[in-house]
Amino acid sequence: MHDVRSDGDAILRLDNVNKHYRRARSGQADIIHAAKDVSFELERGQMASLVGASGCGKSTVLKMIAGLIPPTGGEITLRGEALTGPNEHIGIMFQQPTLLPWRSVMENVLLPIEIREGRNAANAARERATQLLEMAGLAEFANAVPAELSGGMAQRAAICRMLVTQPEILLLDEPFGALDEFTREQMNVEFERICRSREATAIIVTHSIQEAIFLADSVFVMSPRPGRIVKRIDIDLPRPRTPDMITGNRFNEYVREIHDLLFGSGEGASHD
Amino acid sequence: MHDVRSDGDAILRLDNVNKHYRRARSGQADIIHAAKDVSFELERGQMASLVGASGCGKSTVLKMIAGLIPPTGGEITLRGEALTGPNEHIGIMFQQPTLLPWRSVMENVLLPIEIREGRNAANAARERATQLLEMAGLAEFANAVPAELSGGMAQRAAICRMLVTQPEILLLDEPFGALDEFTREQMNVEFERICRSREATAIIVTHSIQEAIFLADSVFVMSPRPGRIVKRIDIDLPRPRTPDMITGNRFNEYVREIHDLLFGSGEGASHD
Amino acid sequence: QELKQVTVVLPGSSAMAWYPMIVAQQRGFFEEEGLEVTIKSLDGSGAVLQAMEAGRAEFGAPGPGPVLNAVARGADVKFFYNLFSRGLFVLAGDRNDGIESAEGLRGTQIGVSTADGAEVSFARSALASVGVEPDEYKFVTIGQEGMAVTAFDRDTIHAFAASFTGIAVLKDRGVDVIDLTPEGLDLFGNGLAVRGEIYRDNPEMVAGFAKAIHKATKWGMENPEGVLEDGETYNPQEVERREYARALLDTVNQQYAPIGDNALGYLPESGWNAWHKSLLETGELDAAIEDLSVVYTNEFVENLEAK
Amino acid sequence: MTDKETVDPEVLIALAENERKTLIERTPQWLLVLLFGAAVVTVWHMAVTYSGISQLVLPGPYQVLQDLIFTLNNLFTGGYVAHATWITLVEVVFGFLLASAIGLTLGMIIGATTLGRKAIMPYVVAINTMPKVAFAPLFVAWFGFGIESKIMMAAFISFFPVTINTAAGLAATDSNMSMLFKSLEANRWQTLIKLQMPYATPYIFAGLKLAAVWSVIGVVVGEYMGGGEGLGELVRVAASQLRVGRVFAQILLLSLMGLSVFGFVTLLERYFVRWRR
Amino acid sequence: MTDKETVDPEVLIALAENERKTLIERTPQWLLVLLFGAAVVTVWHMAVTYSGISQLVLPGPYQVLQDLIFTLNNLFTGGYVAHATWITLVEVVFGFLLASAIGLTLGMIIGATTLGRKAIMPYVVAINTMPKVAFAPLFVAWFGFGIESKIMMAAFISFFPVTINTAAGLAATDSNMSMLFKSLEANRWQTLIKLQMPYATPYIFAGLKLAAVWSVIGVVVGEYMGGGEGLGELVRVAASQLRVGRVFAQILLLSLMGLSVFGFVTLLERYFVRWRR
Ligand SMILES: Nc1ncnc2c1ncn2[C@@H]1O[C@H](COP(=O)(O)OP(=O)(O)OP(=O)(O)O)[C@@H](O)[C@H]1O
Ligand SMILES: Nc1ncnc2c1ncn2[C@@H]1O[C@H](COP(=O)(O)OP(=O)(O)OP(=O)(O)O)[C@@H](O)[C@H]1O
Ligand SMILES: [Mg+2]
Ligand SMILES: [Mg+2]
Repeated sequence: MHDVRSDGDAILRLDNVNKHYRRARSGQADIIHAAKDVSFELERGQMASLVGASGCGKSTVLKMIAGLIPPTGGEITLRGEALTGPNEHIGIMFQQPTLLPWRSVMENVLLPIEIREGRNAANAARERATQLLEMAGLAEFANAVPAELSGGMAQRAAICRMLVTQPEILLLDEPFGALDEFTREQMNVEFERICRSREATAIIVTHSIQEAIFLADSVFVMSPRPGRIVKRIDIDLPRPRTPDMITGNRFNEYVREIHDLLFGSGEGASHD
Repeated sequence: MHDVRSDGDAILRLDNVNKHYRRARSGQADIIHAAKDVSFELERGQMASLVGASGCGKSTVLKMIAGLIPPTGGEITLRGEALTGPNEHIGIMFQQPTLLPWRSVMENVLLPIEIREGRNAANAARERATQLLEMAGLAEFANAVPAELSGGMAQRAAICRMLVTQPEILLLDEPFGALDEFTREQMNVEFERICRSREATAIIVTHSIQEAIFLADSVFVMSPRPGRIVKRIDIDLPRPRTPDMITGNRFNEYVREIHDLLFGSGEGASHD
Repeated sequence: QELKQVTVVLPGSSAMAWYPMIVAQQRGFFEEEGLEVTIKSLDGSGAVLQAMEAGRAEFGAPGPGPVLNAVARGADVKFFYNLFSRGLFVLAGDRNDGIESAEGLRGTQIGVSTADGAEVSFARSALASVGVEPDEYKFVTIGQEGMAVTAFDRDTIHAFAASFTGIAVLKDRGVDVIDLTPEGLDLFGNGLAVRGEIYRDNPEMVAGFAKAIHKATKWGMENPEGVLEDGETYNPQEVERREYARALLDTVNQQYAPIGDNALGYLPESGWNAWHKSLLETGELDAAIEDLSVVYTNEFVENLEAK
Repeated sequence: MTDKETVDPEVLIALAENERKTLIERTPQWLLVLLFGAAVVTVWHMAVTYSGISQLVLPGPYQVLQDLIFTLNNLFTGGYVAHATWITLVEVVFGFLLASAIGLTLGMIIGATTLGRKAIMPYVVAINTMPKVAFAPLFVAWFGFGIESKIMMAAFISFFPVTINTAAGLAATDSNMSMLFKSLEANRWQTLIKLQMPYATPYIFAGLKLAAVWSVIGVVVGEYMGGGEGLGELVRVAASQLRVGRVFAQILLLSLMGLSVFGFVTLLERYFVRWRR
Repeated sequence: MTDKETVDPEVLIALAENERKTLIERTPQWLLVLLFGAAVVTVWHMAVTYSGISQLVLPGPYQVLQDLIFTLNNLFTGGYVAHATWITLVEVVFGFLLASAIGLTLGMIIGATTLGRKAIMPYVVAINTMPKVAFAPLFVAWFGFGIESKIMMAAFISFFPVTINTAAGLAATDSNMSMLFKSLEANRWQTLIKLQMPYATPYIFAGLKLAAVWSVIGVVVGEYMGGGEGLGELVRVAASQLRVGRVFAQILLLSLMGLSVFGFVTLLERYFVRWRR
């Protein structure tokens, strides 16, 4: 059950990756096993989603791939080379929007370019940023400060910030969590389009099974703590995905399978 | 279309409530109309949900009812008296978890009691808090600090904090947004049970139409900015709600109606 | 002829106490000697000697005590002109305490101000001269003159050793002080010193400086109003109240007056010996200075009188 | 999506109403300051009258007022007070600027580098516990009798709060934002300039305010010790003559100067941290 | 849900590996301080040797070392230095405690009330721009020539950074958290104690560190001005006797005292803000 790798020309590969956290405050030394023996491979252009119960270790896995926290075991390989830290080919969007409160929305979106390529490049990319903001329905708020945004608007701004550098590998931690269904659907379609047009590889953490299937070529299902990947389900639906697929039979079978994996098939009402 | 009030013995009543924001940074004076002529009534024990596009003014309405920001027009009446500020009968849960980083999860949950009734009362309420944490699957994390929680866990802790004082009116801003479907469903059922057992009145902001219908006696549908209440839809489903209702016909009709209200019936594929 | 630029540092900013420098500058006496002098003031003789050592000033007006200390610690200065022949310090008591002479200070506490360490030496010598031994009294540092008012009030001290300008101020502000200084002390006060290097390489300049000061002092003793006028350019605030400034100037001139038949500016050997002895007794000097004549010279004063 | 409806004047009124402030918030500051000042002066007057404290130690308000009038008159008619005030002002401003520059630099080194925190910090602290007075002759020796030595003394005394606060501010950076910058592979300098420094602005401004105040003190200490021509020297002369009323009047003038620099920094702060509500 | 599997020792090693620090982080602080100190002493030695500066202005390291040995010897054999050190230490500690109490109180008043910010703040600032020296006679008149007046002087000089930083910290509170407290109908005092003060702790500690350092200065200023029996008085006497090496040695002793109080506050800070990673 652990060998969920596929063979081929992997751009990203995790080999029995583990992560333990030390908890500070609880008196005696207390170690939490947040991710256990996580292994998978992704090829260029593949989109994967990661689903699992709250607190199972999804964010942890994403942060490890982004090189932000080191694993306590196993290895992460990027294009055949061991990953040692953050990498310009990888863009990550956190679960919290994390916008800098002293910068306008536009300046926040341009931040990655400003840091990687300097202020001039950032100015040159204004148009691209404007397009992204338009896509996210934030064109009007380019000059607003983050305190003036609603929760969903801040999240959308954070998505724009991640997309602006056009990274090869996109890691998204519940990117559309605070969005209403309509905006979410729009963003899903847009996002798929962007990834496909650039042949970008993406891992999306989501708590919506529909969204996981809609966006992904493969869905990784994680078990509760210690988070293991219970199964990799390859989604065999044509690209580009269209909203009407969601009502299809094939789609609903996937939903049921994942649902059962997550919540057990026997007990609990199946409600789809 | 604006008169969405019902008559009767209202505990909470909004009369043409408006909210304008002044935007600071955009050069010339720039005013945003965030909520427009919002009017409705709720009776004791009623549960309502508020749905609408991202940025339409849902959080704004909730904050006004909580007495945190004053309306720029109209009146809010609580038990027949004009509302002038925060009120002990109202509990609000914000869109962000907003946990105090220097307190443990338990201390965070007990905060409202500590503030309203003092430290002794807070200590006395430890058991109740433990029960709530157990319900939210956080029993093990009572002594953890917020930095050690995952996104969904922080949100669940914030829900416990709101529930611990047993307020009469509960205002929840996307309470289950960061939760996976299973935890979410559990929380929905638990939440309905708690509200019913206490005859609490609740307004839940959510971006899930299913959740809105599942939890509510009435769903208020808001239009995009300036946010108006386009329609009040009374949900005529038996209580307690059970997960299998979601697949029922009646339920799906409601879903379709709200969906059409939000996204228009003509254009866009209907995918439910 | 081009003027030589030199700087002189004073240990205080009173225009009256140090009027010869100001008069010589204002009346062109320095210019006559080919000097263009900048006057600067610091806080205390120690700072004056440090500024000279650092090469920031050619001339200074330190006290003999600090100069001996400095020379013992390797400084290269030459004391060449006596200003306060009759000393700079006064031992003052509070009239209400009923103590009438220095002998009456047995068993009391004596306040010293902070401007300089020299008043301790002075007070010790003054009391020793009337037979009061060091173990019969105690010194308390009380700081500036203003503190003395409180210290007298609280009976923390029964006498106050300070520069005569400080005592003059106390009198002027209505504090009823009585002079307890015994007669016949050899401890003279501040005078003029020059950096050793300049003394050796450029004695004409030192001679010129001494000459100008000499002239200015004599002029000032005869023209008090003129001194007040010149003082205004240097320290306008001090001269603001004329009566006070006039009274202060009178006292300054009294202290400037040479003892016995000594010439104006003359440095008596007995005075140097007294200072040396006192510093050794108080432990300020770790070891005796073999030859006191390296510290000072009267050659310029003698030349002046010869003319 | 735009709200291009014409804005109803009632809305503007309601908005203004929302933003309305309490009585005290609406009262102009000068009035409050004046009222509080009146209270202080009354207490002061009573203290002087009934405690029987000597006028040489604590002058009464009336005496100080007289001296203040004289001082201001001299100031505005271009007398020696004007000269002294100008000199002191120049020293204070340059001292403050120098202190800010040194303080920020050192604060960044200490706050952003381990070596700075562990090895340099103790020395900076040690230097600051040293009585500055003892260094006055050194300053004169190095920088002369002119305003340079006073400026250096002012900077020397007042760079420390900027250092400490900058270092504390840099260390306080939000950990989520640090992670964002880490993910963007921001180098140390970028993280410092684009994240930590802006995040630390409230700290830095608290430090700058302290520096503004201490620059004045530094200049006065410098003049006290090293002979100058500014207000510090005037205070010293007046004090040595026990003209306590005059001392207080000149000190008030010095305070006004300190308040101005402080106020200026406060205005700057409002501009720079306006993103905080 | 618990991870009650026995923890693999390899995991502990990996965790420790993750938490491993850079070379500089692992180097003990005393070593870094020593190395940096060696560099400073070398530069100092060179400066003295090659600039030809007089020993009366800047003594060389060797001379200071000799005086330091004498001073420490006297200190540990219970000589007059021991007495003076003890007195100064008592004054510094009490001065610091008093300054902290006053500073926190005033900071809370200014940071949490509009009246405080608008009416009291300018006076606090004004008082702090005033040269403290001018108040020395007042302090002596009120508190006598004993250690009380030095303690008051130390508190008077050092309460200000605590005030400013506390006020700045209170004003910086996160607006979301403020809204939470507002919704809980927390009164002003509760918001202050349970939200604003904890939130402001990093600011407050930056202020306390400054106060620790300034307490030492305050005590020395007090002893310089109003007489005393502590180290400040020893420094003054040594300075007036032009024993510059001795002055430096005693100043080093004072610094050590300042560093100790500073270090103590740093330890306290570690304890209180351990919730920050
Ligand atoms: N403090 C503020 N200042 C200015 N404008 C604001 C402020 N808060 C909200 N707004 C604006 O008001 C509008 C409504 O915001 P609100 O937070 O109520 O939306 P929402 O319905 O909760 O959205 P979401 O689902 O994304 O959280 C938005 O356009 C937002 O930009
Ligand atoms: N910094 C940390 N210190 C200690 N424990 C941590 C830390 N971060 C996460 N954890 C723990 O690790 C586990 C996994 O956390 P993670 O954030 O990866 O969950 P998640 O799957 O993203 O959950 P959610 O869907 O709720 O965001 C949780 O039990 C959490 O308590
Ligand atoms: Mg997560
Ligand atoms: Mg919202």
